[in-house]
Amino acid sequence: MSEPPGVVCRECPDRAFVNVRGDVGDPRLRDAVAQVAGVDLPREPGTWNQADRSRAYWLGPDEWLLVVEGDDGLEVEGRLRSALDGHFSVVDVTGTQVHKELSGPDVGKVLQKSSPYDFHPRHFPPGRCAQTVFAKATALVAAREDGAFDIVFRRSYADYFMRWLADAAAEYGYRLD
Amino acid sequence: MERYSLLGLVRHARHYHENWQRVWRDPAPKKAYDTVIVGGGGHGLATAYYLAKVHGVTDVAVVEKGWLGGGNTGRNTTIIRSNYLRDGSSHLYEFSLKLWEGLSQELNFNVMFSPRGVLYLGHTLHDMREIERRVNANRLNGIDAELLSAAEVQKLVPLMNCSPDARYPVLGASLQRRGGIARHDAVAWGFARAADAQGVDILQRTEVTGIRCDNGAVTGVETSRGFIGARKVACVAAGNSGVLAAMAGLKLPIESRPLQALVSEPLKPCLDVVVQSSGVHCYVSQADKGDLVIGAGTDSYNGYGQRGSFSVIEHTLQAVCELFPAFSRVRMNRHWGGIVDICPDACPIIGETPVRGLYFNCGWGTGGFKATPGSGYVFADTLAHERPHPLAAPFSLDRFATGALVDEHGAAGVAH
Amino acid sequence: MFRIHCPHCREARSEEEFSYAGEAHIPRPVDPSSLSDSEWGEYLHTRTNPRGPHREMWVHTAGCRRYFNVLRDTVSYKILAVYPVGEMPPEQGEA
Amino acid sequence: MGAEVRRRAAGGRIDRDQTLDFVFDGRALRGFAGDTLASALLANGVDVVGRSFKYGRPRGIVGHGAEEPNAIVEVGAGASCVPNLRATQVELYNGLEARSIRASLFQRAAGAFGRLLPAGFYYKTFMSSPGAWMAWERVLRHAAGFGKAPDGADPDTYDRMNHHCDVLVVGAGPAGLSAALEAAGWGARVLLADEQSEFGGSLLAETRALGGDSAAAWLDGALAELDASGNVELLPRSTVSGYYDHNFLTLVERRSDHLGPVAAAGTRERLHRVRAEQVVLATGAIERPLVFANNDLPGVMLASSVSTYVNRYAVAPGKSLLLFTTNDHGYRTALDWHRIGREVVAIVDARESPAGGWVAAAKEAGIDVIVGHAIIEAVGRSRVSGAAIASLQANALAGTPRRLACDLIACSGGWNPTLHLGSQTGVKPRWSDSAGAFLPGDLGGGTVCAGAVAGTPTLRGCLEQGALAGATAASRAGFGSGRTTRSAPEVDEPPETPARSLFLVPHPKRVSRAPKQFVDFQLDVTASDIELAAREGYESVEHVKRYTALGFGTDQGKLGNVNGVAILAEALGKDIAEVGTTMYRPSYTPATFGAIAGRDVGGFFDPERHTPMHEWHTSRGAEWENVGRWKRPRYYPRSGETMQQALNRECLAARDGVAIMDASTLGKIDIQGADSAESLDRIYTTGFRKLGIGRCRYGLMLHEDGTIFDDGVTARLGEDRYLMHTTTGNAEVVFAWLERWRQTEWPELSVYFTSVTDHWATAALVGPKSRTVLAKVCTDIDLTGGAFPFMAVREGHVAGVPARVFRISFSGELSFEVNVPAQHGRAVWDALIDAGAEFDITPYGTEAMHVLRAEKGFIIVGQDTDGSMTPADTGMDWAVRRNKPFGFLGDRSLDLADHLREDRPQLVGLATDDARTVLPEGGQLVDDPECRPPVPIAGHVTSSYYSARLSRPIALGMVKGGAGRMGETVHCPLADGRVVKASIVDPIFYDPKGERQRV
Repeated sequence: MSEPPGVVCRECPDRAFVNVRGDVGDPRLRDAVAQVAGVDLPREPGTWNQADRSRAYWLGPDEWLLVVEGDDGLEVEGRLRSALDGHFSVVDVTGTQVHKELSGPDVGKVLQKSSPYDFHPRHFPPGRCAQTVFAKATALVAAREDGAFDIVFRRSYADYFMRWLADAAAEYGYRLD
Repeated sequence: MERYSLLGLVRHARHYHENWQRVWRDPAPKKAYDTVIVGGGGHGLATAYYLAKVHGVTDVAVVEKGWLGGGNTGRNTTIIRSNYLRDGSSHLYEFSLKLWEGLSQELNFNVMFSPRGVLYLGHTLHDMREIERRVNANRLNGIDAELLSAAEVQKLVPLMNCSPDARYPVLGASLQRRGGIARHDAVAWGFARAADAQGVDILQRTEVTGIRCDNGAVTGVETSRGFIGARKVACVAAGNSGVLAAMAGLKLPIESRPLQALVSEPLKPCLDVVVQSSGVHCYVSQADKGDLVIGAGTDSYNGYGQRGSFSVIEHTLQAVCELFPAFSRVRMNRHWGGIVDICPDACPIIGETPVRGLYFNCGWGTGGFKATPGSGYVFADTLAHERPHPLAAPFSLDRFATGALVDEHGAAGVAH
Repeated sequence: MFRIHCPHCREARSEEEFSYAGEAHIPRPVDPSSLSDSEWGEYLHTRTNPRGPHREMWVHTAGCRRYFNVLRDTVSYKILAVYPVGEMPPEQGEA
Repeated sequence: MGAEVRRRAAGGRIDRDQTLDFVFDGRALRGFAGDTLASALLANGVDVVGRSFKYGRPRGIVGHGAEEPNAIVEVGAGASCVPNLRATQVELYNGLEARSIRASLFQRAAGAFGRLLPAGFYYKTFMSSPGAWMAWERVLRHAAGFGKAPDGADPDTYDRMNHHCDVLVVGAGPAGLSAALEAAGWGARVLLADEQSEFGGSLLAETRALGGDSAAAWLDGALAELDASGNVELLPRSTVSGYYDHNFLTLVERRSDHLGPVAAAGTRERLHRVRAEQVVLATGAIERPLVFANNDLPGVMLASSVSTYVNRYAVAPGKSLLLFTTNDHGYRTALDWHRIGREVVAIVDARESPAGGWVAAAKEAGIDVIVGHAIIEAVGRSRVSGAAIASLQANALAGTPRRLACDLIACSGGWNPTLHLGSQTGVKPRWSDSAGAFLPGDLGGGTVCAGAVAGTPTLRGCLEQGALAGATAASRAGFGSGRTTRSAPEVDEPPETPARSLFLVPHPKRVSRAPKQFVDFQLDVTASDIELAAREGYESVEHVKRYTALGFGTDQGKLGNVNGVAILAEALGKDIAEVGTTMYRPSYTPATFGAIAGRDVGGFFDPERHTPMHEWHTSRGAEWENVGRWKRPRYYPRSGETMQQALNRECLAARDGVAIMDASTLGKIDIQGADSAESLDRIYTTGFRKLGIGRCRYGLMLHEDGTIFDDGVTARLGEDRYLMHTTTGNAEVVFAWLERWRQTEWPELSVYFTSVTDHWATAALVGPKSRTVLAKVCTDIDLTGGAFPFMAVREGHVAGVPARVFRISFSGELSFEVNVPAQHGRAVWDALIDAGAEFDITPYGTEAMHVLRAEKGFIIVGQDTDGSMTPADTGMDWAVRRNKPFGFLGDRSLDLADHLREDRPQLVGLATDDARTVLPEGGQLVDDPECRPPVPIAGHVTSSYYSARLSRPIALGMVKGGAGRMGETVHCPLADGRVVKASIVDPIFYDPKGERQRV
């Protein structure tokens, strides 16, 4: 197959994932996250922020997923815990999450096959993220500036997920990096 | 009532079928009846028939807002069986099954009861334990029940995917050979014709708009054709029980939800038994006309729309294709919904209410069709004697206060 | 197949993402031990089950996992209003 | 090879350079690319394409699309066969093999003795005895049914695709195309779907000019424009089959059926799930046939279909045409026929004085127009050879019928709008006297109907209305002003005389005695059947449908329904509007199961959840058990071992040495916040307030009705932090349960719940030697009993990985549950296996786990309980604290009258008297084995195993009043007739004081 594949899936290894809960109106929470991870918690529903090696995804009105490249989840959790005060929750969920990057000209079609969410760029431009149904599981999908998508899903579903992606993308040409 | 027979057909054929009489009259409502039955479905018509036939109470009207059998009677997948888990329900359903076995002769109307066997599949070790528990309980209750191995299932249903490599492989099944299917419309029509012949007034296109009570006792029903007085009012209107209860100031432990079903195009015979699997959510039989008749699940939300979510259809057909990979190329002709009244314990409510003279028979959930004759019989008895028939006693309304729920979630089949 | 506006995600999402969570506004009795069996039974089991507008709870299971209230017509299936837990529905038709 | 006797030399949209060979009922035939199977059959002079359902009468092709009732064929063979396809919708490909439906002996007999089989005959007979029906059923079943089901697994695959669009246009005829052009012009995201292989609808057979150019040229221009627009997606061969709530629609796209019996690559069909802001229904209309005697003879066709075959497929399906019409439109078929130089015998017009433009054109062409007449009977054996016509006054015949010879009768009884999709949404169609048809009801603000479906009779009108609909829909979706931006092309529309409504054509004999006048061809429903139903009191249109089967076919009555309703109305002396029509249900045309299932079958039917150690288990030859979606090792047989042998080995290793189990699937919920303890107190029957940091406690969770719902151990990790364990199967339900109470009832509590089930990989290290093994890989936790007691948790490192170690036990042995982040799970597991190698560390599965816990009398929620049991029933009152300030969920129900009964089923141990027989799980227990059914049931066996440690069977069960019956005997009748005696004993069989787990 000399043709470039329509869909490319790339592993994004070596990241720390921490689930953060708290009151977004509380400056102590925002400051602590900014200080520890260097990224602002997005307040707008369905959006995500990126800064340097860190990303913060909106999961709910009081819940975010913090992703820090090249760090350790337990340590990020610990640093946050000591920087925080009041009612909050921080939990290392690095073991839960599998993070993949999907790119290629036909990636939109694979998303259409997998989820009832509207990933059309008119509706889901870069900077948007959504937790949604993905095949018979769920996933967090985020639109990136470069046209690719970040997909985060649960580890126990990884075998199913990767088989699903390969099968859904087969007709467009699929490469797993 | 003219007796139906082959000879009669021949005789009528000589006159080009011009002399067939009406199956039931279309009378004007009387001012009052001893008993008014609200709901002209199978259960209501059966109640009227047994009231007249067994108890001699013929001053009875069946009031139906639309057409006879237009509710769940005419919308269900017609599975008939009695292999329930708990004593109370298995006795009631078994009583009903025995009535089914002679119903065509009793009514002189062919309801096409076809005891071709009902298979209930197990896909996990847990399923198999539950099946074995139920089969053993059935036998002790005098209900025919067999435990089948996967190989025996495969022999009975050659097109079924019994591979051990399936996601949820068939590990075995229970089989009730006396179970089967029937022609749903015929049940309503047969009971209506026989009740009419006993003197019961069947009032179609008559909608109940209110229930009149006086001093804690019922006095009649307001209808679209005026007030009809009654000493007793018996509500048997699945999908509308809550609405009727509200007319008498009552609330019921019932939620009404869409239950969907679908049929394929007609095929030559390819499935000889009824197959049920709550593990992969698949209920399928083949009607005499050749259609695969497939029961889908209930929707998770309340609704009176007689239609439901398409995802339920998708999940059902995934299960059908998983269990019958050959049916993947078969096509869905129609799908539709009925409204089922669901009780917290997946069992019906039969009997008295706090309002004197007002009775309810409701909450049959997804499994009411199979109970039609039995339900009518025990409800008629309850109405005639103004106390619960022994088989109806476990299904009284007060169990929701005492906590004596019957819990048939497992055996009721369709996941709620 | 409903399309439900999630008040937390602030956009309409497909029914597949949600779960129905029963009738709304059935508060748990403050002191259950003071209730008779039948009063407790009513809390446990009795539901309004109306034909028409119904106040119900949904949860955005596959999305933000938050509960919210919906006023929905059980015949037409039209969603008349979406409002937060703890609040009463706006006047009907204001959706 | 058959000859294409009826193919014209030129014209049509077929590609004469591409000949296609195909086989029909064993006959080798030939057609062209662009043909349907129906057009190719007609071209080859095949008149009879099937036998009818009930009477076995010969049937020919009537229509040219979804409405075709007769030409039902089976395509392909074996596992790849597709039954019940309409030949009018099967695109021809090279090598296509099709078979018609053959009549059975029963049907042939029925044809001869048809009078014995009026509507509903089966309700009136076959009931001499309870067994009579079963005997007859066998015969009737084999006669019924159309095609054969495939005989093996489907070789094809299917998938589904979701769409969101501003405007979905259904139907790419003149109205739909105009709507799509207009909506796209305003910038809306448009999806345009059509069931045919080519877009164009009626334009594909149109002979008039559009805007001075040919219809074909206009069509090409429109399609090119849509194609070039960046925001239109075109879906040909895509049938919109269902229209659901909130503007959700399903489309079935046939991707490979036009190429061969099995898809060469990719999916055979695709289900498109569409969420549309706005829907334009431009589904057109289907011509209404006329009901006269023997109108089912091959050679009786719809007029529009005759024109379509002539103009689009260049096929003349006969020689001499007799046209029977009630309207001006039908005349165009006679003109088409005349234009290709074939004989038009006459036009029989039911109206007295038609005078429209087409009428004039016909007269000008020299065609004999017989007004005020009707065809009362078709004549012929297996093909029309003539027709009897008679003068028709008001609603009765006058004068003597006369015969005309012809071999083709084209009928036009007016048009039935294709309103099925609108009706599917639950909105009843309404009868319009002026249109002489049912029209869609008020579909609300999300739908616009345009063109013939809205009753618009002219092409020009359809083009204009389509454009307006497109603009309106776009505007409602937020694009544009709602005004059209382009003018519709000019079309010659001559004036027309109003149509006459004619449903049942009178016959000199009464309906009951006349030759059969078919209303529903597919299911052989005649006018006399409908009259009979009405006579017998089946008066509702739904009763008539069900009694006669009218409209129950795979065509859902597209041709017959309206005629049937009109005939019923006449019989009942009612208006058509009053009788109404039945509701149409999805699918519009039958939709393939596989397409609706999509890819979610086989390996994708339901996700398998794997633990981080899954591969290791596989490599050790684990036998699996499905627990929820998880795959858990059930046991690890060594070569030659039976399951029982493997179990014995695994259990003994756990009791005597060291064993290890993957417990990663247990639900785990992280709980943080100042009110964590308060939340737990409310959720669990147990109290958590006083639990020390680093300690664990068992809890029971109840539903509000007092029944046991889940159980597990919760550990206190810090001042305001806990970790809850749930059962594997309930993890998500419990998590949702916690959130529900937190969010809806207790918003004042400061607590957060986070699911960490997937985050932790868990290895349960069990047995007297587990401490020694763990000590080899864990040096920073003091594992001695004094420092790390039973029901405690410690943090440290295992195999170099940060870990939480719990001293909890489901086996009753010394046990350490080692939790590490899942990304390290496999490595730590391997390290433990290595460390245990010298002690012959034995992996064990769920089956051994069950035996070990049963020896200890520990319940499994869902196995030993069944959703109806309270803590007291399971002997676990010790885990219930009734004096907490808030109480706990379900506490009130524990005092309900029925829950206080003394004869409730209670958990007991069961020991078989022979100490050999393992009771069956699910076995029922009785007190009196001699009793005949119905036998009072005393209880049942919930868990039962052979205990290798105790060298005897053990069992748990629920027995009525069991706690007070210790030492008594119960009987378990087995399927083979044997009865096993068992004694009721304490449910704890091993180490009743619990000393082993505390060492």
